[in-house]
Amino acid sequence: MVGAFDYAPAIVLLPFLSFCLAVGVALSGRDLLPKGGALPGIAATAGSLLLSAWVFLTVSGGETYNETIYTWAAGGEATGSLSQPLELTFGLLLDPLSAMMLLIVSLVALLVHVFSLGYMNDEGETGLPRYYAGLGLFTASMLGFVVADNLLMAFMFFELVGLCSYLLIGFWFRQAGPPSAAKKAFLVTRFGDYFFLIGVVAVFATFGTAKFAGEGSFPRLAEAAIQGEATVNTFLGLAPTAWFTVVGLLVLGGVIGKSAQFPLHTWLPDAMEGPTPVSALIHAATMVAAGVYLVARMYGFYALSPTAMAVVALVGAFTALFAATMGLVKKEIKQVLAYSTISQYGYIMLGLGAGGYVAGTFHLLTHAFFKALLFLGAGSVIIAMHHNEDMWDMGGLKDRMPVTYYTFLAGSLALAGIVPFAGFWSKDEVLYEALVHGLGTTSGLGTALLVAYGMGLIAVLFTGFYTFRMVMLTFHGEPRTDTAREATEPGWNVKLPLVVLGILATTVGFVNMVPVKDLTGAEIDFLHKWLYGTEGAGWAETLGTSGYQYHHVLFADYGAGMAAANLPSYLVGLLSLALALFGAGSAYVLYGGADPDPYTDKLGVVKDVLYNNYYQDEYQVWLAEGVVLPLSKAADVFDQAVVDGVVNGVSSVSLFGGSRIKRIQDGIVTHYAAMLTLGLTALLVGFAIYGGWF
Amino acid sequence: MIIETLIGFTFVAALLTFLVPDEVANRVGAALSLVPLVGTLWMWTQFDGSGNALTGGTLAFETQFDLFALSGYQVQWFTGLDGISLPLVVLTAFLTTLAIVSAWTPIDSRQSQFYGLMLFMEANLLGMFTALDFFVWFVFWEATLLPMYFLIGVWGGPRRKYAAIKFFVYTNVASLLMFVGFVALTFGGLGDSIDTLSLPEVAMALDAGGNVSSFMGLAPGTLKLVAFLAMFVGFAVKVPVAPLHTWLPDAHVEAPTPASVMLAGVLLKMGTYAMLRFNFTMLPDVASDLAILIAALGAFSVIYGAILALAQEDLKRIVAYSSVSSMGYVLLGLIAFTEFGVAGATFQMIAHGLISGLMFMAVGVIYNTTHTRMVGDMSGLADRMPVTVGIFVAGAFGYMGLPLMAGFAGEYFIFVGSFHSTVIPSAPLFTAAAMFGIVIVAGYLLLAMQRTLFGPFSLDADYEVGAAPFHDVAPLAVLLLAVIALGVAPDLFFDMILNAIAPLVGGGA
Amino acid sequence: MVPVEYYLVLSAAVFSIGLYGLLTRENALLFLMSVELMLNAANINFVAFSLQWGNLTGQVMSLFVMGLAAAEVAVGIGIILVLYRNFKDVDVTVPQSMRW
Amino acid sequence: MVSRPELKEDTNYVNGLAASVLFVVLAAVFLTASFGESAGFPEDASLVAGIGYALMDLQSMAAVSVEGFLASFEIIGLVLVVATVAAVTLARRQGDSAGLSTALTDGGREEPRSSASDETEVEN
Repeated sequence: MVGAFDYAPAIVLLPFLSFCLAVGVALSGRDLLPKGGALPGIAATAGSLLLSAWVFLTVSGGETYNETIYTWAAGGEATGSLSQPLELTFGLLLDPLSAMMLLIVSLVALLVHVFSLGYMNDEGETGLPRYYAGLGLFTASMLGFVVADNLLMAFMFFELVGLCSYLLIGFWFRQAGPPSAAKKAFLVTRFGDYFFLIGVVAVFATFGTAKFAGEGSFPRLAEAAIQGEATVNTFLGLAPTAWFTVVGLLVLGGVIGKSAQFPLHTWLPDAMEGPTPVSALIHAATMVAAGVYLVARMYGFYALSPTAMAVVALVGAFTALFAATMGLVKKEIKQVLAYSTISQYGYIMLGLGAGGYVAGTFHLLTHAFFKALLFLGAGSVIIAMHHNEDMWDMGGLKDRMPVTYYTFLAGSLALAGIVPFAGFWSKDEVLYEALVHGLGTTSGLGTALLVAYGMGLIAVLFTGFYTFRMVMLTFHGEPRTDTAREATEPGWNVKLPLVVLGILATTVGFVNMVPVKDLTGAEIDFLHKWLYGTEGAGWAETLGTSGYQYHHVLFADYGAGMAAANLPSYLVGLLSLALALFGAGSAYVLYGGADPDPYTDKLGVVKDVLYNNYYQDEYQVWLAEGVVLPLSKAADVFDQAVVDGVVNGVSSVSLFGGSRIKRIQDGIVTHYAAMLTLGLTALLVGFAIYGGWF
Repeated sequence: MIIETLIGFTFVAALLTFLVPDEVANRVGAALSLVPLVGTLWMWTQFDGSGNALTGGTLAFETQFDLFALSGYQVQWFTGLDGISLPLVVLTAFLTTLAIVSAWTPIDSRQSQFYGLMLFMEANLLGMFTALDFFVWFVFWEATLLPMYFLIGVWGGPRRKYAAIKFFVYTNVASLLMFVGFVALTFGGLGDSIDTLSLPEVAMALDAGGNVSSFMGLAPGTLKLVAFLAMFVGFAVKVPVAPLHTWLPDAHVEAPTPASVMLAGVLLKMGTYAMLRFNFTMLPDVASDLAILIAALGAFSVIYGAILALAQEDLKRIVAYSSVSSMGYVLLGLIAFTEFGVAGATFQMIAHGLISGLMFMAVGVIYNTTHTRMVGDMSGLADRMPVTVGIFVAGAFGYMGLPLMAGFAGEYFIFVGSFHSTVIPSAPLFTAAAMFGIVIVAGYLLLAMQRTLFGPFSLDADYEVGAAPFHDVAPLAVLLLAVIALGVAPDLFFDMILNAIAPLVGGGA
Repeated sequence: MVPVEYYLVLSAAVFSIGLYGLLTRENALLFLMSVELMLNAANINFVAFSLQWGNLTGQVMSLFVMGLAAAEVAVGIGIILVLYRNFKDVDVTVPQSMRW
Repeated sequence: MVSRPELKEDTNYVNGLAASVLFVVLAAVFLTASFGESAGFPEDASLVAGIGYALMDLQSMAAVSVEGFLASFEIIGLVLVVATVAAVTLARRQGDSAGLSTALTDGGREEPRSSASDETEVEN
């Protein structure tokens, strides 16, 4: 029987096909396709969405898929203490997590393609085939990353999405800013990927396989190895647990780079130089999610190491707080959104690090929708404002563009975490998991989680504030410029994605209302059940990627060694809701007037520090331009002067020596004869001594 | 006899091209170079060898007959292909044809001599990669220098004489050192236990062990060490391994584009190929004794070359230094003595040959149009020559090791191989250090691209900049496709390479 | 019988005298004379060893050396004439154009 | 102005030292070597006849052992002829069609037409 899984490769291949088409059109240099290649892209992503939905339904039926479909390269002999030769393969892993992610990615991709009709085509941009080629390749790579069944394949597509990000950020290459931002984005994430690549190599060297799921997958091997039931290679004289922690942290390097976590977050705000739909698709909903998705994908591996979990949670929580503070003072709407994206991915990391596999995944899901919504809404505003992004030039857009306003408001409520919008449920669960596990766990991990919880909680306050500061400045009050006064709402191709995402941002949180479940006892935690499966049966058993498995490892002695305190989730939820409301309310009070003042200026030095992003960019630029470049110039001087100097010196010495020695040949016969005589004499003496004639 | 036919044909083709008038030489050269290309591709499809040529594997297209005796040693014409040499032979023929086509625009004087020399070089390279007798091999090895010397010295840039002489003298002195090392090892050390100079016989005699005698007061162990070092240094100049690399940037900067393509694409591989054949196959025990040094040299080359590339302002110099960096990976892979390490290194030779050829050609196309290669002299070229720039960007990402392109495959294999090497002490640390090259390479290529290709268009020269002609872009596109094909399906070559290196790995452990 | 060493020392002496002349004089004609001395030193050796080994070959050789000496003188005188014609002198240190 | 080449007396004794040194070394070598008793020739053998036979490759008729030198003999004859011709050729003034009589017989006298000979050279 031909099922959804047989068509699953087409999910990836369809957008790739649209990429090829668009490249062909771009090469031909003629306007062969209507809408500059948008239609094939829309068709392809729609096809992917349909197939993803089919896969999703099939997975709901309890079927999963975990097969290798192409062997990229295979070795011939086993290495070290392993029994199998290395095999580098491509394959599909379709389980609930990837099925969910497929839906998110293909849906957002489709909506962004549609939105691009309004944002790019209607604005008369040139180079559209290139744009749609980039989108197509990105969608294909991202979907390929999602369905990857092993770490190497994941890494490959991880890099490819980085390439697409580079190409799309630098779309307006004729200006000075975008190419620079694109370079920075690629370079900073490449720095993280460096560690990721070491991690991938280390995983292969350690386990001989990088499969995520199923029998003989590396998380399972790692679990068995710690319990002494399997042998793996470890390096540098480390015990398995320590070595796995090292490997996990190495892979985490890639996650930190891609998901814009501290200290590699600096590229994301700059990446806003790209077209806004690209920001929505790549730098909010999907590519940035690739990092945290990877953590969720190999959660069974991270769950083995309390240190790695603590690092994940702390990095996440710190980033959440850190980015939120910077979002407080930004002037440009996309900048606020960029920092909120960083902050929200911090929450997801916190959730995952705190042992909340479902919570982190849940926030990933809701965030993808409401952040895509916010970016697209911002895009709509930017169209109306003729590409002026300064919020202080806006104001009063509420009446001019109602669809944008209401959808944007829905997204903002979700972002701020106001009940009953999507973000409330997921953020609340993240914080809840951090708190109960922090209280329950006795080891250092517990303390770390409590600290992380504290930071996450404070960030809730800031999130509410900056979100509503943004809403107020943009949509409320009086218009502060002529452009804002004359703003008109763009066409259907902008509104349709907004509406779809607006509905989702409002409702998607209902799939996992844990506090309500705790209050009422109704079994409505659908996402939880979806990701957990049936314990000890079906895919949960064969793949080993279910919540049950992770829970088991997290709470095991050989794993992270967590324990949960007993706390009702609604109480914790109430606390964070109160903080969010307080933040949002103060923003409303401060900026709600007709002509709000720039209150944040009163923060003085603090505002400068925040506005300049804690001088993070400065120090990274200084590292690049103040350390590396001079170092390379010095190395160049050294190379030219010393290394090449020696080479040229040898040549000069030879030339000089030759020019001197040749003067022996002075043309006077007598001298030649004298030299012959002396030579003969010397030779004779030499032979005499050597041969013992005397 | 197919190999001999091809080599012979190419020599004749070189002569013919030399004699035709300048006006038609470009087309004649390209057409004639198709024959060895088709021939090698045919050999690829018909390849039936297995095992390593030097350890008694089955050779494909083998020919062997005696030529003459040299003081008791029989010199033979002995050619054949195994999984290591076949990819390099295909690479040679492939790149030569493309380089000849890429020469159509920039070479505007003495065309018949230029294309004749290119074909002459191809013939020698084919001979060098197929010969399995030391004497014949060495003749081809040395003879490749000659056409390159003239290509740089006649058609080169302003400092061509300096560059050509530096190239020739440096690499020739290195060859001398290598020659002395090999001769000391075989004539002095092996003495009567061999009666030909065929490389398999030498390798197997050495492998049998215990029959190296002392020579000139050097104990067998010391003799092997000295011979290893002499050969290693000799080949390291060719590779080039930092700090023996300084001839390379000068040669590349002065050489005309097609010569750069051949120099980076094929001639550098002679060094690592010979290292693999001589040092690592014949004297693996010495190699593993020196593993820490060689691995450190490899990692040093990677980082040092990359850092130097960061400081350059000349596009060709950037690519030249990045070649030093990329070839450092090969060295690291070879010394790993693991399956993926050695095979990956061999694969990386092919990958780097294609990608660096692509980059040099792309720089050449830009130079043809703008008449400058200095990064600061131009910006925003993407506006005027979109297709060329597109391919340049793709090639640059290939150089950075973008997955599904050949460079990533080679580098990844090497990393996996060297990470779990038991020969290199603390192998993971060395590997991680070398891997940092992938960050720096991204740094300098992205920086150069940002400054030259993007931003508002400007050019510090009075030239009309338009799209490049088709015959300039076509070789680029073909190379890019080849790079992607190898990246998606490395097994096109990787299988046969694995098969050929299998007898070597673990040899040092 | 006279030991062969004495002949050798004699020949060495004659040779060295010829060489001495060659090295100290600058006149080309004296050069020729000196060379003649050196050749005859060789002849002494030939004859001495002919006696030493009881073989006539050495003596035949000395005949040939004389013949060659004649040829050498013929050519040498010719060269000296050319030298004189070009430099108005027979001083061998004067022509110095064939240097580095 | 003398009419014949004068023998220069600007002797370079420093160079001569080299010859003296060589003599000392040679003498030292020879005197420390030992060759044993010399074989000598038979009392009644005719050495001159033996040489003659050797030159004609009739060594079997010689009383003392010797090798054949006919080829060398002929070659040396040829060399002498060549040397004579070479000497004459060298001695001829370039461009002097009058032959070699003057060159061989004027005793190295100053050539009055030396400057003119350059012109003849150009004319030819």
